[in-house]
Amino acid sequence: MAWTRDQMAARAAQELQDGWYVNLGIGIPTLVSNYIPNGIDVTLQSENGMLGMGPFPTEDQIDPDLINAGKQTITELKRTSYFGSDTSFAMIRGGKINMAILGAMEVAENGDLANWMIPGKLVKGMGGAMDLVAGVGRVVVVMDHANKRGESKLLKSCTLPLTGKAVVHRIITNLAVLDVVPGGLKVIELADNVLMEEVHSLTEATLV
Amino acid sequence: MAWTRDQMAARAAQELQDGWYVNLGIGIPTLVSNYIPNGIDVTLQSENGMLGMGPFPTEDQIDPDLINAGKQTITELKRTSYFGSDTSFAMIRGGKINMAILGAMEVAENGDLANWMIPGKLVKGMGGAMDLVAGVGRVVVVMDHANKRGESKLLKSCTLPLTGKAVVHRIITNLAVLDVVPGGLKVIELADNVLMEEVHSLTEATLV
Amino acid sequence: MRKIYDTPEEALKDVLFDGMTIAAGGFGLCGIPEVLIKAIKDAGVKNLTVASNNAGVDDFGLGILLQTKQVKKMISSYVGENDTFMSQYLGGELELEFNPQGTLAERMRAGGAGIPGFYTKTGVGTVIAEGKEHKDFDGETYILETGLKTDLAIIKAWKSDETGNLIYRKTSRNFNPAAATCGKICVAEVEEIVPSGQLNPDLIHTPGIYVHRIVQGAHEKRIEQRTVRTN
Amino acid sequence: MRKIYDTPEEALKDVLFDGMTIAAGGFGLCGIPEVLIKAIKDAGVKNLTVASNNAGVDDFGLGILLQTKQVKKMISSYVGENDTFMSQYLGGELELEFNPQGTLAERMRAGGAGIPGFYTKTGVGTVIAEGKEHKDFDGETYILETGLKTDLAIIKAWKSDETGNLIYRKTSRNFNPAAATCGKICVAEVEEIVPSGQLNPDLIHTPGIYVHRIVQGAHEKRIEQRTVRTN
Repeated sequence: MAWTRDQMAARAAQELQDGWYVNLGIGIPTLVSNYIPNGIDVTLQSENGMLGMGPFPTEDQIDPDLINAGKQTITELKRTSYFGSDTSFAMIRGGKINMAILGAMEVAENGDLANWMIPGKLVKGMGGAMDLVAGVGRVVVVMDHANKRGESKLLKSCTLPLTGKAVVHRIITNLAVLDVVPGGLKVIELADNVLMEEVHSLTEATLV
Repeated sequence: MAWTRDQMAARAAQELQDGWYVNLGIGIPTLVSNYIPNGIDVTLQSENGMLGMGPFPTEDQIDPDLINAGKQTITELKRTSYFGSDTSFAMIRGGKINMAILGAMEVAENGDLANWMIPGKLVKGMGGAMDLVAGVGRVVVVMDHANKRGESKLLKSCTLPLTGKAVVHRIITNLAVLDVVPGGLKVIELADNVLMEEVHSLTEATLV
Repeated sequence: MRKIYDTPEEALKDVLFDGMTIAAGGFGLCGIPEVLIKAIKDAGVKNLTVASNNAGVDDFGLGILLQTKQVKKMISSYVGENDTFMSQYLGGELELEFNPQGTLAERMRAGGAGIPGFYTKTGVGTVIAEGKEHKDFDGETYILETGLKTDLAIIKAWKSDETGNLIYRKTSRNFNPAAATCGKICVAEVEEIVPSGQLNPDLIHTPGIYVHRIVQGAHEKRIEQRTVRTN
Repeated sequence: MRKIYDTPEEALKDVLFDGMTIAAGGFGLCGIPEVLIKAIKDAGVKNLTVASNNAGVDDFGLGILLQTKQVKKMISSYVGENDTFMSQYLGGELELEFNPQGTLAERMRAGGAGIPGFYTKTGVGTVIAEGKEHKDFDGETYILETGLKTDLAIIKAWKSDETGNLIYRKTSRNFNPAAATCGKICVAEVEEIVPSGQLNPDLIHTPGIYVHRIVQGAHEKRIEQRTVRTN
């Protein structure tokens, strides 16, 4: 059975390592913070200028000066530090963030990522996504394996404008976990009771 | 009569304008801070990471964590801010410092400056001098008009390795104040009782 | 040299003109120079090019300058949450230059730091790289981005002293320190002006040298996504 | 992940090797990682390339690594006040690469910020520009300087919390924040380690992400030019 959003987030949380600094994108990646394994100490970065992002505030803790990159009100922790956007992206671009977990529209078998623009539709902008995929040590994508019309989102090459070229290391879909390896994508894990044939039939990218 | 070191510093202090941020070099330029005119509010930058440099400390105020770019112990003021060297030179390179007052070994008639290296002698390094002359809004040099052998230090072209090319705006010597203008140097002021002939005889650079 | 001005109008006097470029701090609606934006609206200057990570919402922040069609071009990384923007952009009334968020922040810092160009891996292989110089360093390809300098910077800080030393509060810092450096003139709006000597010199975020004018203002500080937990 | 080490030897364990590159904070003898420098001396690693604004004095700071001839090359802006340096340099035992002070600081910041190259006006028309790419922006000529990345950064801060958030004191900050960013590993020596939550998060100079190991040390803090006024 395909993983739910929360199961995908829980699986993504298994990617975290003790002591890591991690940036979580909007959507399912945000849920990852609910599933950080015991004994794993992770510091969350918010690219608008914060390390050590805490949970959402209670009603009386809300502070308009304290938001995350999704513009949601949040809280700070004991370890928190604040800094400007130039410093925030200096650490992103400089490879100081160990991992980014991001959503995607399409991933290609060479690791190309498209997640910011659909031509002809409203264009909102790439925000910090291009910087993150170019700079962060390890890029993990969490996404549905196929779109609502049943078309694969894991492609031989992306059809949408790219966010980054050959930047994705691992993909966690509702069906499987796949690594970008020489020659294509490699299934390293299947969701509970999902069959390899199902993954094959919903994957346009070369599986190796 | 030629100006003394203190008279040169006092003359250089007349260059300061209200509200300016200024970097003073080692030697005579340091003395300029003793002659800041009344009503002129100037903030001194020390390129090791300080704006708002105060006077030398009294014995009980000495703090090893508080030095100027000449590595002398100093004090802070109410307006003081500290920052790192990268920020310090960002403001220097970015043209935020209104004026630098520096010493020199040689100045050429096109504004070339040499003040960091004598080939064959011990080489200590340029420190922040190249950044200052390249970045600061206005560069004023305070120097003796001639060396101890009576040879002019205001030259047609510098013989020593340059600190910067065409960077000097004004020169204050023990004999005169000269501006770098198209075609050469222009005497705009003579020291008390110094004659123009004396300046001419001790200036190799073209006087216009 | 007194840097403190009584009203935002006075603080912007003689620095506004049609066709000018403005860098603005803020991320979303957090830490935006809301008071100065209103004053720019009232001044009515037109054909503005504004470098700001976002474009506000329809009726707050930079959005109010879009409503009055004072903005010719935005340089931004993300312009969602703004219908006025979208309709003007799709109608060809508004130019838009997308910069990746980190590239925009670094362009502002570089512009203020005397660095006319720098190389970055961000955007290589994407539309962002088109037409830009590519260069290899240690076997990796980077693109050249330019430092950004503007006629004016408008920023929001928490506290200022009388000499313009600024401190920001939490994530309202965001683009403000970088934007402060890249304007020929920087005007800062703050929540409180304190006497010099009240701010710890070790803890100044933006030294006063970057700040030409200061005005104290009343800030609405609107929240874009009010997200709470229940326990 | 515990970042705190009990001794400088432990803090440097497994990160030192012959031929490595090291970035060091400090200006003159102010804010230098004196404790870690001593530990590197004791470790005896050789053929070091050290990027540091200055080279210490004969018997203090980086000077003690020169005395033991552990340094192959210095990247510095000013190396006066050090006879050992001069005799080794003039004797051909020590390589020296002069960088203008601001270029050195920016190279460290760039190396840590994923910027492999940037353009600057500093040094144009001087020996510093020889062999470097020149490029014009808006009619002015600039030279290309490269980001600096090192195997190790050693820095000195005033206080650290348990997660490596650092604050510096007065002008002992200098090159430390930039150097911290450009090392693959950054080891910080501090005067005091405080529990997390004791430092104001708005006032962190170097966020803990840059700091891999922390050691508390006893600092001599030698003064190079003791200058006083009498009144």
